[in-house]
Amino acid sequence: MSNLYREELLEHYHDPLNYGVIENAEVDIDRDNPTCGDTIHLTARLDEDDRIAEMKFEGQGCVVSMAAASLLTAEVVGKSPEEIAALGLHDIEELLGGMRLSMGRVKCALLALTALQQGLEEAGR
Amino acid sequence: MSNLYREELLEHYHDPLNYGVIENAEVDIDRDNPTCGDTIHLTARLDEDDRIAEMKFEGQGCVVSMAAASLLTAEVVGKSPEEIAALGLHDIEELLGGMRLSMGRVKCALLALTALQQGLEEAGR
Amino acid sequence: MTWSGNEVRQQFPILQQKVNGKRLIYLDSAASAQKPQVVIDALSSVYSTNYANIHRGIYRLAEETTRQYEAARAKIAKFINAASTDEVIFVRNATEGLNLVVYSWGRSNVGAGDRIIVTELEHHSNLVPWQWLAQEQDAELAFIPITDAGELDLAALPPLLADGHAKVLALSMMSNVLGTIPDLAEIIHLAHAAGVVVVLDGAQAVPHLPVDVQALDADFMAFSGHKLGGPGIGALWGRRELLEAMPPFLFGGDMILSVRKDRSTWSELPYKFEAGTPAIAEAIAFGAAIDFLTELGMENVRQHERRLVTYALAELSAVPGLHLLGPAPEKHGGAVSFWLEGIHPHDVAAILDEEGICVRAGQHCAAPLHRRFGIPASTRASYYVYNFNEDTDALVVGLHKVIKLLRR
Amino acid sequence: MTWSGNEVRQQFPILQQKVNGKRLIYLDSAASAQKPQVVIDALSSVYSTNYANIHRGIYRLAEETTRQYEAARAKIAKFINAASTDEVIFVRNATEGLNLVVYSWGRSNVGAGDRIIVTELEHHSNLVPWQWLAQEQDAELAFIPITDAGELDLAALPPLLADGHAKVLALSMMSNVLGTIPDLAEIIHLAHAAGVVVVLDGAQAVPHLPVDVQALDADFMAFSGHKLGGPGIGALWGRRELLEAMPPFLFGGDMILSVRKDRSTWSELPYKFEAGTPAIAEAIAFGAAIDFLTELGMENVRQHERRLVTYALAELSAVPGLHLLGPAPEKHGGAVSFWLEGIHPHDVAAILDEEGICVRAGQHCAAPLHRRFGIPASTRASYYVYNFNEDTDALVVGLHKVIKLLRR
Ligand SMILES: Cc1ncc(COP(=O)(O)O)c(C=O)c1O
Ligand SMILES: Cc1ncc(COP(=O)(O)O)c(C=O)c1O
Repeated sequence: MSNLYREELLEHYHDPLNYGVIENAEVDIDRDNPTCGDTIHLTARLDEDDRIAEMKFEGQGCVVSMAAASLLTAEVVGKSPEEIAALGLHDIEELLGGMRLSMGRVKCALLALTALQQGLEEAGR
Repeated sequence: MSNLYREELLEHYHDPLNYGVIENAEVDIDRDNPTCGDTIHLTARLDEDDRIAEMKFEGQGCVVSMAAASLLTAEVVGKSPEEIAALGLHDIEELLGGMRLSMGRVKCALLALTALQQGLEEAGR
Repeated sequence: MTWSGNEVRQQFPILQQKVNGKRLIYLDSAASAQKPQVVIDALSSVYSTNYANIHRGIYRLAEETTRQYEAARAKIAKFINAASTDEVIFVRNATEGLNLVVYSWGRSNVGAGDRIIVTELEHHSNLVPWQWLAQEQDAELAFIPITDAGELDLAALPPLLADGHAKVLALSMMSNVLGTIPDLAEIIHLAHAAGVVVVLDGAQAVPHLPVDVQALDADFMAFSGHKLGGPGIGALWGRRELLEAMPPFLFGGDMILSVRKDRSTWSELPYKFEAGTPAIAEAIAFGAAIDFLTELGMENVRQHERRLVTYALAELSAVPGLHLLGPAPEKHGGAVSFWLEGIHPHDVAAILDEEGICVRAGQHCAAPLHRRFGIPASTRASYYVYNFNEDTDALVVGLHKVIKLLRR
Repeated sequence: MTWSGNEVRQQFPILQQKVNGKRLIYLDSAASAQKPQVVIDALSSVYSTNYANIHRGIYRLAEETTRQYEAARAKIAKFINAASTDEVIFVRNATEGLNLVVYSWGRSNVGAGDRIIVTELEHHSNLVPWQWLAQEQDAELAFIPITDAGELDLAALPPLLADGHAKVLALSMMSNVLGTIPDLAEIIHLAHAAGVVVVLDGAQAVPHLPVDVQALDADFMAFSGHKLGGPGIGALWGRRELLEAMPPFLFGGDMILSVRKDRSTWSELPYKFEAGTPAIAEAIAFGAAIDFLTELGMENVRQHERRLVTYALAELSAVPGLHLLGPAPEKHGGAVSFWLEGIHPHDVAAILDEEGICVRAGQHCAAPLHRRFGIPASTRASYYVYNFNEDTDALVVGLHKVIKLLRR
């Protein structure tokens, strides 16, 4: 079994961190991955320096997209919009435990990150 | 050497039968084979029964198209428009000595016959 | 060749391989079929012994290649019972064939206010080109809905035909998701009675069913060679009168009769629609795939798959929380799609892959169909000549593993 | 691999055969090239060990096939020095690539009264699509004439650019009849200074010359895999900004991002232009052909052919009544065309065929060029990596036989 379905990631899938919605958050965005049917509703509060104070998500998706979103909610706290803009596939792969994702799963893995980056942009940060 | 370049056909090529133009002929048609550059100017006189009394041609082309035209001028004399409409590739192959022509040469072989058939049609026969 | 003792299966070299030490269980033939040895050999043989560009060539190598290329066209024409070999046009895939119809026939025959009819179960390749045409020509795009059982709701068709605005009906002969085989005879009868041209998407049907375009009384049919064991090529069939009246689609070498600086004239059929150097060896190998199927017999192929699908539907329905899509076996082609409660199809496919089982996960290029059933995606196991019930057994075992791992 | 001792030639299985007991002398590579063993092996290997439909697949077989398919794209991008892999689109052949530009870029960017510039030496594939566009959009089609020496008469270009009506200049990077290699740097500089988009027909150049689309500062370039030793496939390269601004051409699976019943959105580059299942194994084998050429080195290929053509032009000019077309060796690619006084090219080709020599006879899809030179057709001997001077020697002996038989 590839390490995608390790117990640790499955924990994040079954019982994700920060699942839910932050009301009146500065960042509030819906995104989907039309070809595989993944969806995410992502909200994030910023502190006075525009760094992420808290991020939550809701959505539907595969283990990769849900675990990546769950892990990301912890990872991004305290980061500036520039730092978040600089994150990429490699960082998500690290978060997921250092694996190399196949092309078919890249979009799943990036769903939450792309949503956050786009949400920050739309919020003018 | 395939029998395309037999002495007999080369004779028709170098010294075709009925090369020239019949003035004021009932059938008078120009036709070409654009992709290989063959051209023919074909004229034919009809008798009182609308049968071919005489056919002549002028033109440029390969051994196949020129020999076929030359042989045709002799073959068609006395034939009715219906008989000529019924002629096809097989008959030309017979005229050329019973060979099977390859696809690349079919259009050459049929140039004169098609011209005659079309010319008769245009002349309303 | 017989179906017993794995004789058919043994013709496919890729299926003799082990993946992670396990037998490769290929259940994704609706996406693309594996190739029998005769097709692989046809490619090598053309390139090693008899390859040249076709048509214009006067030398024997070119003449022999041309002969083989045209012989392949004739095999395909016979396979679908076209009235004439000239009605078969080589294209890259079913998608290009459908686009050819849309661009060439569609732009000249569908105008403002006209109606284009498709169905809710179409593959994107038989939907998006018509969306484009509708927008381009200011026409209307109407849908035949599907029932909960995954069949076309034919009660919706007569009203769409009644006002005389409908010009064309484009529909799949077999759904690549639901496996649905619509009642084409009735549909085509209704459409033709209303003067509507019928464009068939044969991408799934031609590999899996006996198809007779004359008996069907169809107008156009597009299909893909790669889905029936051939290489990356496809074909479009069309009725001669329609094809002859259509303007060319792609312009260039081989499709012209004469070219002057300011104008050109076109070749006769089928060359009018084959611009530039065709995929020559691919066409010949497409012919070899057709020979392979002809030898098996398409009625036998259908019966084999019906047995496989009957078994698969029964076995899968016993998997807890598994919901099957599509109709009963007698109206069901080789594609079997389902969803598992609470588990994303990507995870199903990824975990099955560990067991050497290849299935497809996603929307299978049919987003509106998935929206119709209110599911974001599905998992599809699709069967072909080389599958057997052991493949289904392995799939069921694999699905239990998926459930054990992911369901709480 | 070195050029000496026939090492290159030995990679081509078809050339090891005898025809009528004679060595096969293949001088028709401008129509299509023969395939090295590595290309034939690439096809067998994909189909025997690693074939599945690409992109959407979640299982390893599909992932590995996808990887190989995209690796082939990257090899091609590098081969022509594209700024990005995403700028390379797989098409069936150069002809389809040019039609894609005409339909997608052309219909949105060329309007009534605009001028389309082509040249008198174009292959029909880079002329007839532009004739269609001119007619469709009510635009003007203007020609850069050719000189008696077979070169472009560039004095004609500035006046065509001066009034600001010109929108696009489409020209061949190497004539498939005359062998002419135009001075692209100067032409593109002039065109761009006038804001004119440059579409290159690379069908002959890419197989035979080092090509760097960035150094050339080109906008589009279409070429064919089958002319450089690959299977029946081709590629279109375009500048990202242009490709991104263009509407899709063919519609269907894989080129969409989302599909609703009434509208769709498109994938990113290059997928936006690749509708339906692509020719997957063919793309991978195209990559193998590119590897083969890269290993030889395109500068070496050019030098090898220049030596062959220099020798051929000298030897052929000594044949009585033979008239060569096209420029001197340093501006002359691998195609050598000529006509023999009083003898039709069909007969030349047919009689040479008896000697095992394959040459092409006709207009080589360039009717206006032949009209320009006042000849109905010509004979063409075209050279590639596997030819050597002995091929020319055999050709000359064969031509003497032709003359003996047919000239009086
Ligand atoms: C200069 C030129 N352009 C375009 C083409 C068309 O190539 P294809 O037939 O592969 O589309 C050719 C090949 O014949 C050619 O020589
Ligand atoms: C029903 C249906 N139509 C059209 C297509 C498109 O076929 P291709 O990708 O070969 O063009 C497919 C294949 O996915 C299909 O299943």
